[in-house]
Amino acid sequence: MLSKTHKIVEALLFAATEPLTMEQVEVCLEVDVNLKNIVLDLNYFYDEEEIPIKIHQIADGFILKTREEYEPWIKRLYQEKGNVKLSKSAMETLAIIAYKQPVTKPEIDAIRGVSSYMKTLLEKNLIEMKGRHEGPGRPLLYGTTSYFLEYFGLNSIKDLPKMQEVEELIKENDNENPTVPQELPFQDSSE
Amino acid sequence: MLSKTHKIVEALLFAATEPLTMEQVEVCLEVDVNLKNIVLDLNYFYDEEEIPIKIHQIADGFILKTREEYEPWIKRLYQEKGNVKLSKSAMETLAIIAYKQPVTKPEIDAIRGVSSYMKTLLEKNLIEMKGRHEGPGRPLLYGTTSYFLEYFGLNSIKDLPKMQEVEELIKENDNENPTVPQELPFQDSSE
Amino acid sequence: MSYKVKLDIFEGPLDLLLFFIKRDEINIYDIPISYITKEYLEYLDVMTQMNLHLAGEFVNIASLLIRIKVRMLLPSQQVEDSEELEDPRTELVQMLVEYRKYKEVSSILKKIEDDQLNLYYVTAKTDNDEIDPDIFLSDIDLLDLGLIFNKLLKNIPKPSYYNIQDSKINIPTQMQYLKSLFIEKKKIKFSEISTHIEDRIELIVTFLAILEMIKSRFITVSQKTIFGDFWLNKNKEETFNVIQNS
Repeated sequence: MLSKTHKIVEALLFAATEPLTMEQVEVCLEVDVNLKNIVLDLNYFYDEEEIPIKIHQIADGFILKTREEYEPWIKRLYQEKGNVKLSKSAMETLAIIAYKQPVTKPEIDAIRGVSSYMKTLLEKNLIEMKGRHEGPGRPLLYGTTSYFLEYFGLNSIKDLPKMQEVEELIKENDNENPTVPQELPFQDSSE
Repeated sequence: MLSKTHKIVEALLFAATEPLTMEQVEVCLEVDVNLKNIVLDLNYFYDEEEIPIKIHQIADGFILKTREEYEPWIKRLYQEKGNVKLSKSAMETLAIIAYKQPVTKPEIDAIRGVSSYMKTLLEKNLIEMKGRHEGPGRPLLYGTTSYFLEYFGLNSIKDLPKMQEVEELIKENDNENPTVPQELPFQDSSE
Repeated sequence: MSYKVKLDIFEGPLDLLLFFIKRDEINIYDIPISYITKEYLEYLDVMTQMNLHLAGEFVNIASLLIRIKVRMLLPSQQVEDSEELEDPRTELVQMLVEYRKYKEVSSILKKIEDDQLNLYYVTAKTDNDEIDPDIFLSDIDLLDLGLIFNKLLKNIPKPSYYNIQDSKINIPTQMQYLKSLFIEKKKIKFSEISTHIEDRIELIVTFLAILEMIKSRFITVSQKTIFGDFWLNKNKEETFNVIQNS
């Protein structure tokens, strides 16, 4: 029978967007746990109940994966147009990493104003970790991969369009970007 | 008992990065399925087995989310970052846009009695421009996005409480005469 | 009289009026205009005394309230038609009733938001080696990346929702202004200066200017009560300089 601790670890695995580490589990639960045994129990349970997922241990921690036998269907889902598109947030994150690399997640979040997820970009091999920042907390540094350069046909990251060039391009299209009227709109309707 | 079809849909739900639609399921399975019933069965199964997830229907698709009761632990995983809530004024503006869309800024401002800022809502992709009003000055029209539905876990804009219900709620509040007099939020600091 | 005011709790003049209506259990369709106008103006008075920027919208509603009050006081000349005469309050009531609906909706949305943010998306990886990443990227090209980054740089979120406009005043100009006031007077009440101040930045700059002037011994400051108004007193020996500077 699965304990409450099992269920909490399971919930953490479901919610995590990056590999779940021993340290994270201990921080969340505030107690020491035998993560390996919990994972074994959960995997046994998934087997028994034929739930189409399995917990895998990789270098960084534990992740949930769909079972291999469902790949044919999942592949179709991914290849169906519309489902594989880079999301707006992933695109923004990628743009920031490309231009500001090596860059930390807090820096990316500060520019976007929201928390960013690297998972998809890491999975698609568009970005990778490039060591750690020397500052407080030693956050991970991210940069683009060689696959990124290859895909966009770049020799080096310096070949990205310069911000000045982009500015000029925007100017030409300015007429298509009307500014929002900002006048004080309160109207005394009795007049 | 859950069928093979149930299991495939379940695997697709785990793998999907956007709400899983009826069409996607049919493309993947190459047969017609009753997705709603499958979702009901899966949710029943998750309840029975105490699996910490639930399928939600939002914006014309289905997504898996963690159960509310695990939020205290998951929150620690994210260290409370990322969940920046909307300000009071942003929420008021959004409420008006949601109900009166497509709507212009002067119309919104007239209802609120103050000038409203759209920037945060536009940045968060909760609202978007929906062309221009034909009237004088041709002001921009605003409406909610599909991400708005996702953000509030709604299946469609029609799932918002009806204005009539809202008015009844206000009436009820009116009748519940508050007995404790509320103080103006001034403090005499000379005390 | 000095107050600490938590202004940010009101979203605007209508919100403030709704607060009075709720607090005093007023029937929104039968608002005692004299009373509510008095409350409203008192509040504005406190705001002004605190030298807080009074948004134009607050003033607009104040004048609307006063107009309604006047119209209600005027004796209706045609008694027979009085039933057909429109209640001067109608427009205000409509505004309040409409705004109240959306205020209610926004509190409902707030609750939904709270609930939703407690739920997290479930993610499982897939062994997607076979999935062509090129499809994934098919929607963007190099220029898109540049455009997205450019847009982000321009829209780096500000730490607050307030729209702070560039203040044209600085400490030296404000000092000049203050000095000019002392040409005719030896003593100036701070509240006399502050009534002309339009926003907080200006208030802060004025304070800094005053501090500078104390430091340079142009003026001294006296105050009778804690948190009370204070006087700026011109130092005698500086009189000559002022005339020169002006």
